[in-house]
Amino acid sequence: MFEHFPFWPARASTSAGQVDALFIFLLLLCGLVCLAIFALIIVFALRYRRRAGHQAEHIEGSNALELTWTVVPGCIFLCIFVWGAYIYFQERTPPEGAADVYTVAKQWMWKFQHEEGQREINELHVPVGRDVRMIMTSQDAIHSFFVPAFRIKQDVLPGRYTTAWFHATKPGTYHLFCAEYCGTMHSGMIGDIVVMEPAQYQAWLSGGGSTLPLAATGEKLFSELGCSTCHRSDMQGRGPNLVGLFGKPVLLEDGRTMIADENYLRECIQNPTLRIPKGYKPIMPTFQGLVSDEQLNALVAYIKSLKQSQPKQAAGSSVAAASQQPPATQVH
Amino acid sequence: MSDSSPTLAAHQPGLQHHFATMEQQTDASVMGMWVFLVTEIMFFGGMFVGYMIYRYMYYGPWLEGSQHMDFWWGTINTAVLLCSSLTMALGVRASQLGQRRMLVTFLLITILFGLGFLGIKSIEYHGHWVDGQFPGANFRFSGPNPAQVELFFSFYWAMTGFHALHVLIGIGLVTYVVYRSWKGAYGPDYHNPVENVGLYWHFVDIVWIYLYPLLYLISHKHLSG
Amino acid sequence: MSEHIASKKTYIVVWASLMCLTAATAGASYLELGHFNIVLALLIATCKATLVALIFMGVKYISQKMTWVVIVAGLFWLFILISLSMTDYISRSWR
Amino acid sequence: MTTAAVPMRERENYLNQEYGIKSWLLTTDHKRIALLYLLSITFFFFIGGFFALLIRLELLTPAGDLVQADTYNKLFTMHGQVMVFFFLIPAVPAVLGNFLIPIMIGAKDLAFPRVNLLSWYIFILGSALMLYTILNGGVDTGWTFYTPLSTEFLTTNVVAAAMAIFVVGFSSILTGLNFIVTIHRLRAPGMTWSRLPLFVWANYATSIIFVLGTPVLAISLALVGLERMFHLGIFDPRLGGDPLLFQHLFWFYSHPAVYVMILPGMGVVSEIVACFSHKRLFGYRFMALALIAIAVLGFLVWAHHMFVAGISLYAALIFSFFSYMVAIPSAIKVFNWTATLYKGSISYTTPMLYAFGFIGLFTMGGMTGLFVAALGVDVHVTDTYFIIAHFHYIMVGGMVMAYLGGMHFWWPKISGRMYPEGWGKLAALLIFIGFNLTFFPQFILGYMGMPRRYWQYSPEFQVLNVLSTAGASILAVGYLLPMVYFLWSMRYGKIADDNPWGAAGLEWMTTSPPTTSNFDEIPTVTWEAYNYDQLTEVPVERQ
Repeated sequence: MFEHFPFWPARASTSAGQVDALFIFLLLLCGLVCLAIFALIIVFALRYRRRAGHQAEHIEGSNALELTWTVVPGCIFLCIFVWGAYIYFQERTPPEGAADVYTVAKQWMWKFQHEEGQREINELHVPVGRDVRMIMTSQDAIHSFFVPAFRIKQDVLPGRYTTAWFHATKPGTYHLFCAEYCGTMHSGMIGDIVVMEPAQYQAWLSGGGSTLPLAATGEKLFSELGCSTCHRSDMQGRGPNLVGLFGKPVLLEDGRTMIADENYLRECIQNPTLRIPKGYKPIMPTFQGLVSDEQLNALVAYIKSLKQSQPKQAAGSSVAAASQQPPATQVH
Repeated sequence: MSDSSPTLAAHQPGLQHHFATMEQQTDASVMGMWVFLVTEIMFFGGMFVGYMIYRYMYYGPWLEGSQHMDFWWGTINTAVLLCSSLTMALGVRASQLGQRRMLVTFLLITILFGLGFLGIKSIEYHGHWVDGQFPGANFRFSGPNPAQVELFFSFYWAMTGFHALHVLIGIGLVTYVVYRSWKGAYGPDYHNPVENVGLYWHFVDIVWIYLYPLLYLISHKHLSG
Repeated sequence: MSEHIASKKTYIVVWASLMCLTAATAGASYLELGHFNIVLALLIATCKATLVALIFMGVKYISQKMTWVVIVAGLFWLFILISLSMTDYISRSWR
Repeated sequence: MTTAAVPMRERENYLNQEYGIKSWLLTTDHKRIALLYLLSITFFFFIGGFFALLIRLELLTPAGDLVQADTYNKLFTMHGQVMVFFFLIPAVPAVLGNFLIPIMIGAKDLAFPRVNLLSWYIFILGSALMLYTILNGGVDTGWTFYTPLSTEFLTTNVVAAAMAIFVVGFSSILTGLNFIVTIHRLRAPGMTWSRLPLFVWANYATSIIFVLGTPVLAISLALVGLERMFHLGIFDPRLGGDPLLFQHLFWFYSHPAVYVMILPGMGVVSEIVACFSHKRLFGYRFMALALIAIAVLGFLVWAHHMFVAGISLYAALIFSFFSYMVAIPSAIKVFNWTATLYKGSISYTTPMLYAFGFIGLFTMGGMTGLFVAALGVDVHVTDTYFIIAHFHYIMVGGMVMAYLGGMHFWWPKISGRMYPEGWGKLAALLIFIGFNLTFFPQFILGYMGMPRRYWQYSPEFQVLNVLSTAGASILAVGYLLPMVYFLWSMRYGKIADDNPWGAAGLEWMTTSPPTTSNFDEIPTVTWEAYNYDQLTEVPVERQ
């Protein structure tokens, strides 16, 4: 009965089940209470209808009853709050080692950049059973990445990264909507999330032409824009050493410490003199306007890929190896 | 609460038909004025919240922007407004005692101080305008992170602009009260409009008391950059 | 009217102290207190504001308690707006 | 108690005391100002309703084939702005509140009659600006004006719309100020706080929100205007401005504004339920405290509109917790209304049908509020049609039902005439059915994932949208009926005596319609609120 007249979208991610569980619990709880109240109203309205010989009894009220229907709903609400907060906590903490997909939302289209270098517009191919983390920013107004089948939604803000993650469990093609009003074709800013078996996904990946991995593009940009002159990985340059920086707390000039997440990296590239690490001078020029959002994603991906574990000289080779193929320059 | 004496007192000047006694009417209008001032607190409060948040996020540019303020003009302006509050308070006192000439002179001095404040403000605005510190196309700033400094100036212009507008409205109200008191409308038993205009004026002064340190005096630490 | 009328001397004394406080806050900006700069500045400004409110605006002599409640409510709501908004901005870098 | 129904022409009342345009446009009588407000908001109600019908017609088909995308965006924006700021917020406070509060507390008029007239003129100025916005090509920012869309990427009359709402905000600030001072200072001797009717308590709580919340909306819209006109880039992301700051400032007012819309409705329903159960309200003190609690707690919850907007995780937890705290007083009120019916003597007049409708629909609206306050579920349903259904259940199912119930309940007092009972019941039934058919399918649409403000949607949502549009047409007919028979009753309605319902309250002890100064001499109140045990019951056949 439910196929052609469904009451909720397909459950295609790990969190979909939990959200639906809470939703159904609330549906039953509130449905029962509503029906109870409607029944009471109808029964009272009929039983105590105004008729000759029937007098209204004057009841002042009863503090005990008032107390119960203050405390009891209070406790129930607390439980619902905790359950909802638990699910939200999970949705806002992406698991380690999730595959990053950099997203740029533009007035009325979605642009995705996979770590392996693939670029897609309004379509996102993801493998089943892998955690996928969306690192999203907008080039103009506020948009919102909404996949009903995964029960996730996250506004995409200009000038900042926002992240959302999901773990697809069922292959298929699912709707992608923009949920925050963003102008004329807000309703046209839709797309598809294509969840594929891992084998198919690999075939799709390799079939898409030999594109440079995002980190490699980032590395090329890193040297082209002259970042490597100050940010040296081998010795102490004028800029801080970026190897292993990602995820570590950074002590700033004004005494505050910030965790070097994507937003910190983005801010340092665009407004460098705003967050000066301790002991460095504000001499880095701003790259706002010089670097497009896609290039910014590539740079951030590259800096994130500089892991402390790789010995220094190997750092260059592992990335260099991948870029042996003819570097298709995508700098635009 | 309202001890309305059934026999209506002699119809005092200014007592409105739906109030039982003059005291009930005065209490009502003073309370009404304070409720209005609370709406003004929340009106300026919105900008103060924005200021606090951006100051927390961009302390450096805020420091940079604040050092482009003219320290001395700001301090003189604060003094001017405090003096105008003094003369307004003395004016209200004079109306309570029924001294019509003192009331008119004090209120005129208050208007002069108000105009003085606006004069100094326009000198500052002209200075900032010429230095290209009005946000928008012709914003010029040589120091580090010009974008956030432009944000600071947006707040400076918005907050001091709304405050100056309120000072202007205040001057208009005081002139109206001067005109009415020159005609002898206010005496010991009916001087409520003077009191309310006084409350409004003091409130506008209090807003400046907060604006002055927040915009002008962030700190005089010599910037390293 | 039963209203209390302050003496001229009170007003002059209050005015003088306000001027001194202005000088104090202007001077304090030269001190090197880092984050305490704003705390001190707001403290002095609040003292000046209470002085103006109590004496110049006659809040001290107001008989109706309700007006006190209105004033305190206004300030408390401003505090709600500032503090709850700041919870978002302060904890944004934690998660 | 009820004097003989002297034909209205002999007796002098606020309507026939003086005639002519000047007597209406320069009146300081709170009753006439209430009627002026009644005309203005009814005018805007039908403009907003017209936009709503166009939206529903467009959504009949998945493709955008009735109007262009821009026009559709303007339709839902102006539907929102006109309905929220020009009908829902002023409706009960400015019409029923203005008319009844002075009479209910035994005063001759509001504390500041001229400020009351000024508030109406400010409303008219705001209306002129809004009409200019509509006629000059409309505005398509959404009623929420989110930046940076509204400040940088739109070329429609954003500044004009922002100024219209900025101005009309001051009209409600002045009304709120007037009510607070009146209720504090002008109560008749003996009318202590515990004897105040709950309608007065409700408008007092609403005025708290008017006074403490509306200015923040004024400043946020003023800053949007300044940013568009003078590039004061306060919300401009290129300058490091945070778009969320606007959302914080906007929702700081706009969430309490939804309580502004529902609290007066609760006051009206309390009066109607008590009168037609001919019984004292259950737990009067808790009902009054619940109203104040909703108004105060309503200021702590605003960011539950922003759970996915990018606020920090911990802020979301705090606001979700407070959102559950504010749900408790609403629950208390629903339980108390239901308990009032117990052992009452209930008659099914039109106002009582509206009250039943209100309790039912407000309960469903409030319950779905629990869904969207739960963080996990809100991530899925926010910005979808679930939210549209939730707030329409409270605003249309709750507030408009209560407003119509109040209009029917006090119509004898306002016009001195009785409305036709049969038509009244028919209209109530039509509205109840049309409403549920319009908005219940939208809950399902929302959970299915249909985003809000969509001009074209995926085909699988069409069936529910067609149902919703069908419901909307029934609702429209339901709303037209009262306007017709209210006007009809002004001329041909049965002459109403002073207390046709046998209701408690000072307003039922003056003549209907009352004289300009309400009472010949101020009454002294010696009885408790809702003293129905001392009032004679009006038998069913006489209603």
